[in-house]
Amino acid sequence: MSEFGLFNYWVVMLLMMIGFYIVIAQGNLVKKLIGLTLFQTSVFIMYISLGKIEGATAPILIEGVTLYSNPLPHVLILTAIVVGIATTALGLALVVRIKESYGTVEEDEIHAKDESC
Amino acid sequence: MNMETVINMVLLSLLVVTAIAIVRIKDLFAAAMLAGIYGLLSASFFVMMDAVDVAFTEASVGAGISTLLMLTTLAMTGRFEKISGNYRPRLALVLVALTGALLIYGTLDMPAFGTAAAPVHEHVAPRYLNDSYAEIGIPNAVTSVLASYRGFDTFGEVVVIFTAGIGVLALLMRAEKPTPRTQTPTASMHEHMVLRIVAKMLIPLILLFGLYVQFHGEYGPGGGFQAGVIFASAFFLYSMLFGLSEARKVVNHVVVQILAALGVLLYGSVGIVSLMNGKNFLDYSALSADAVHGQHLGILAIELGVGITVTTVMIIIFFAFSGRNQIEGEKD
Amino acid sequence: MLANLSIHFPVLQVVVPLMAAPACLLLRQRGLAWGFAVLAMLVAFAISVALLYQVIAGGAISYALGGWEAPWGIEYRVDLLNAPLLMLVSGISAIALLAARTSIENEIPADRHTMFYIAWLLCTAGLLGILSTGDAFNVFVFLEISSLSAYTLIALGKDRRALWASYQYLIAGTIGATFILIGIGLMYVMTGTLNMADLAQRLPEVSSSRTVFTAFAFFMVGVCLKLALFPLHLWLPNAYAFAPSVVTAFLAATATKVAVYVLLRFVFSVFGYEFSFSHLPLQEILLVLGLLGIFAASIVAIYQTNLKRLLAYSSVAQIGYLILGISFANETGVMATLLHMLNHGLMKGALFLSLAAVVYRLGIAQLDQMHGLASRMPWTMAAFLIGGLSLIGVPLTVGFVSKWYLVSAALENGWWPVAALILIGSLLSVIYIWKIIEVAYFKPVSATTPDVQEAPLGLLLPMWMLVLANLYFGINTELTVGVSQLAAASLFGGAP
Amino acid sequence: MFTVAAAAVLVAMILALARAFAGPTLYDRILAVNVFGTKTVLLIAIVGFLMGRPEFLDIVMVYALMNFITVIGILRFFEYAAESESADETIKER
Amino acid sequence: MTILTTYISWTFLVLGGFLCISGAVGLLRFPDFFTRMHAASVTDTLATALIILGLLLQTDAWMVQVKLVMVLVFVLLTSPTASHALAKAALHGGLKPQLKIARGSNKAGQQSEAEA
Repeated sequence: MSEFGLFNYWVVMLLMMIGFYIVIAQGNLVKKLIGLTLFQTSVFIMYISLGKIEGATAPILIEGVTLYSNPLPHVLILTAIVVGIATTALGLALVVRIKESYGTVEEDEIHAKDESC
Repeated sequence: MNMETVINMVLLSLLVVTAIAIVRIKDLFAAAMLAGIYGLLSASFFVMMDAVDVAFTEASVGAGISTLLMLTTLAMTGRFEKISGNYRPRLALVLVALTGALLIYGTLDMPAFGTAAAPVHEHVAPRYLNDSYAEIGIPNAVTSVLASYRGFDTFGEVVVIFTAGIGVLALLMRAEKPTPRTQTPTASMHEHMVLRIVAKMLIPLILLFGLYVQFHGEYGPGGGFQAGVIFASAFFLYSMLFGLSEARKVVNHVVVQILAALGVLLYGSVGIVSLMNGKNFLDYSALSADAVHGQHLGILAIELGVGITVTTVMIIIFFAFSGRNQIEGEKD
Repeated sequence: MLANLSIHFPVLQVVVPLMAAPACLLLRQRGLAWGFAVLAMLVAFAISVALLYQVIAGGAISYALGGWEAPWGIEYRVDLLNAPLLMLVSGISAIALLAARTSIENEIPADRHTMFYIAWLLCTAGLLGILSTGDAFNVFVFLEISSLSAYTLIALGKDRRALWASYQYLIAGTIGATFILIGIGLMYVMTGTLNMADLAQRLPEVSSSRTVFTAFAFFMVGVCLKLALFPLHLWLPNAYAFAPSVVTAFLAATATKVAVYVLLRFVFSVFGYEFSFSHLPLQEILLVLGLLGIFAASIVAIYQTNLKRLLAYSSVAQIGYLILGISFANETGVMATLLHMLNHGLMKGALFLSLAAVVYRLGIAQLDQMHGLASRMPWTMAAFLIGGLSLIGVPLTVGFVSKWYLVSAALENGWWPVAALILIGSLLSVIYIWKIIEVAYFKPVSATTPDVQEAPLGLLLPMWMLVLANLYFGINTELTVGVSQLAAASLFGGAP
Repeated sequence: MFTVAAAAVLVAMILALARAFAGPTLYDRILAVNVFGTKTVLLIAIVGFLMGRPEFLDIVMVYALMNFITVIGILRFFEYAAESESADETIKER
Repeated sequence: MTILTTYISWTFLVLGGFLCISGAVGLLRFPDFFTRMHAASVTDTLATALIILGLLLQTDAWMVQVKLVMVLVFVLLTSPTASHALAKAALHGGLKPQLKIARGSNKAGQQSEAEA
């Protein structure tokens, strides 16, 4: 898999930046959160790519295999995924409440409503 | 070029295409679905990267739970994004380009992908692979590291999930309301007999599978978190097909909250027990005369704690969201 | 038994509030939950005091979680740098929690009180966890515990704008945390370890690589988002202004300080002075941003009429001072920063608690409703006055001590203009504090001032505890200055 | 032979994704998502054999399960949204 | 493993792969929703069954076989059910144009007309 070189990482960076772009450029609150999950998932992909060793197998030990991929990034990302879903859930709960009290989930409309009162 | 490389490249390209489609699409329902696909694709990529445990979790969380939550939210907030001209995507684009350029710059000194001699694989990781079987006695190195070597991170993870449950509850909780008797719980699923029958067959299967995942985590991919999500998904299915009030009858929300707290406390008390036995916090070898056996017991106990908390918190979150949804619906 | 337990203090410090949180959910009764939470926080505070004395007497304490030694397992490490902060966080949290019961009566619906206390405990535990851990990834996990609970606490504010503020904080905070995650990942790529002490040993070998530079950059931006350094501070004013008043007191006094601690820890202990200040123009960047922060935020603060918002901008300005101290890159500067972290915690705690009392009686802390308030609520406004004087830096208060060291650090570098700017910055704070004092003390009671009584004891007592601490540590500087000096020396003396 | 099957499944995934992007109706997208999910299930099963460690089929089960639940969820909440949106509209029209 | 089972398994795999592609082509090329649905769901179920049967013949480990059978049963249960539910929902949505879903199905109608 050495044909990949660093190219693999570059694609992952591109993914991260697409997610980041959605978060900062889009005005819809739900869309922002979708972007946030995209951003985070891409960071997870980066971590997991770091743990891969060419020709290795999953770090569940069996007889007759000596080369395993690095389990540590997997552990870190398991934790990070949980953190990610926790953030998403809380963010969406906030969006629901914002919709109920402002009547909209668009950033500029919320700003307009805040300024008017 | 072997097949694995081809699959990797295809998966990566599909990820990029999906991400771009999400940027462009204005239909938020579609965007949420594509985000689900994105989760599924990245999970497949994780399998290719040998991260089976992570793939397991990402598939259930990224493609399952978070998509469902987004859809529930969208059902309340509206399907379409407003198209407005007064955003400045150019500024954002510049910022993103700068960040991206810095990242690319940072990769230039990184060891090439897949190199076995990279520093990542050298210092800390070999011990986990070489000694974990002797020290902890289970074949899944990921579970060993997760539950024992870095068990405190996992404690933190359970607390994070618990925090999210508390947060969602604090935000979306309604005062006790009389359950509407007039509304038939099935109204929105339009009498899907087939679905309900199939679901009734599936739910026991799903629960059984959850149990298997819960207790098989030491030998294969799985563990408390994944099992918790699977358990919870059975309840999601039930509540989606038979109505929320029916599902609330099955799981009492007070009991669910108490269980969520007990899961965290179970994890913590394993740590306290090891303190009492004169070892450090979360040192499972204190749980039994035989150190490896103690590790085994400890991992079993904390995975159970994780499983209980995750199941219940997921149920709390999902029910809180759909509870809001139903009330919104009833207003009409 | 207690002697046995004392070796476990580093972890108990975090675990006590952490496990008290789910236990509160089991109690299901808000009064009980409050009592239990206060008890847990008092225990945590006692542990932190014991830890500080252990550290002063015996040097840094390392605690291997799960019994696995350092780079393989997670290490807790309490030393002179974080021990005083542990005391600050647990102390302020305990005191503010004492006030919380009365204060949230009018601000939060009763059925959410239990949730509020749980989130409070979780937030405290998260902050304490960030402080005590010696593992880079563990920082991220506990950062998220504290952040998620902080979003919840803020969103419980009465105004609907609290929801919007919380959402903005969530987005900014998560971007920050993700940047930190990227930074940690890149550090891990080059070293193969996550333990901070181990990182500190292994980073110099690869410090010239572009990856480590990028790791540093991402980590710094992430942390600066969390600590609301000037151009990245946009989430803070709204979050502080619309959160429940006690939450503002707690977060303003602790959360940003903890982020500054993470900055210090990584700049000095992990990456090392050599790397951070010799290879990179960090000194100039921090100096400029710090000064800009002080002036921009102070000037905005002068024009605010909502007092919580005013003090929130003042917090952004104070963060400028903290960053300024780091930018001097000398021992006195860092010491001034450490000292100011403690002192600013005390004064902002006192100020926001007195505002909590004002909000409790008036429903809102708006300047035009406070004409002659000092005659109606003399104790509250006296507390505010002392806190305000401390913020300005009047002698005999804690504010004076830290400003003094900050100015002398600037002079040590020979930076006369910077020292002058610090003094001018203090003048700006005189303006905005005076504006309030004038209204409350020297304006006659007008028709717009509601007819109110002094705040109840449940609020006055905690408030005055902090006010007295402001005065005590302003006069008896032995403990704070001594510890800060030692900690700063240890940061410059090499390995943590 | 696994290679051939894997390649075929990959092609099918690409085509399904194209339909998911193109729409035009939401039902088309849901259909595409469903097909895509099933194909992913197959891909992971084949990959397990391809990489010589077929014992990780538990993952495949989760994929299949989540795929089903997501589709049900989409249908369910789409109906909700449609109902409340149409209700909004009727209110406006009045 | 005997030669015969190997050949059978290969046949299954190749046939399954072919069905996958043909179904997906149908999904992409057919003019309207219901024909696409028909193409996709029929081949979907069959292709899955074939490929999993093909894999089943490739392994001797009973645990793997059990898991494959479980997956097969699960997919055979859920896939047609999901399709059924989808078709019903689409029909329901399309038949009641006063609902907002009608917007979507009108578009589909126009599209199919245009393509035809």
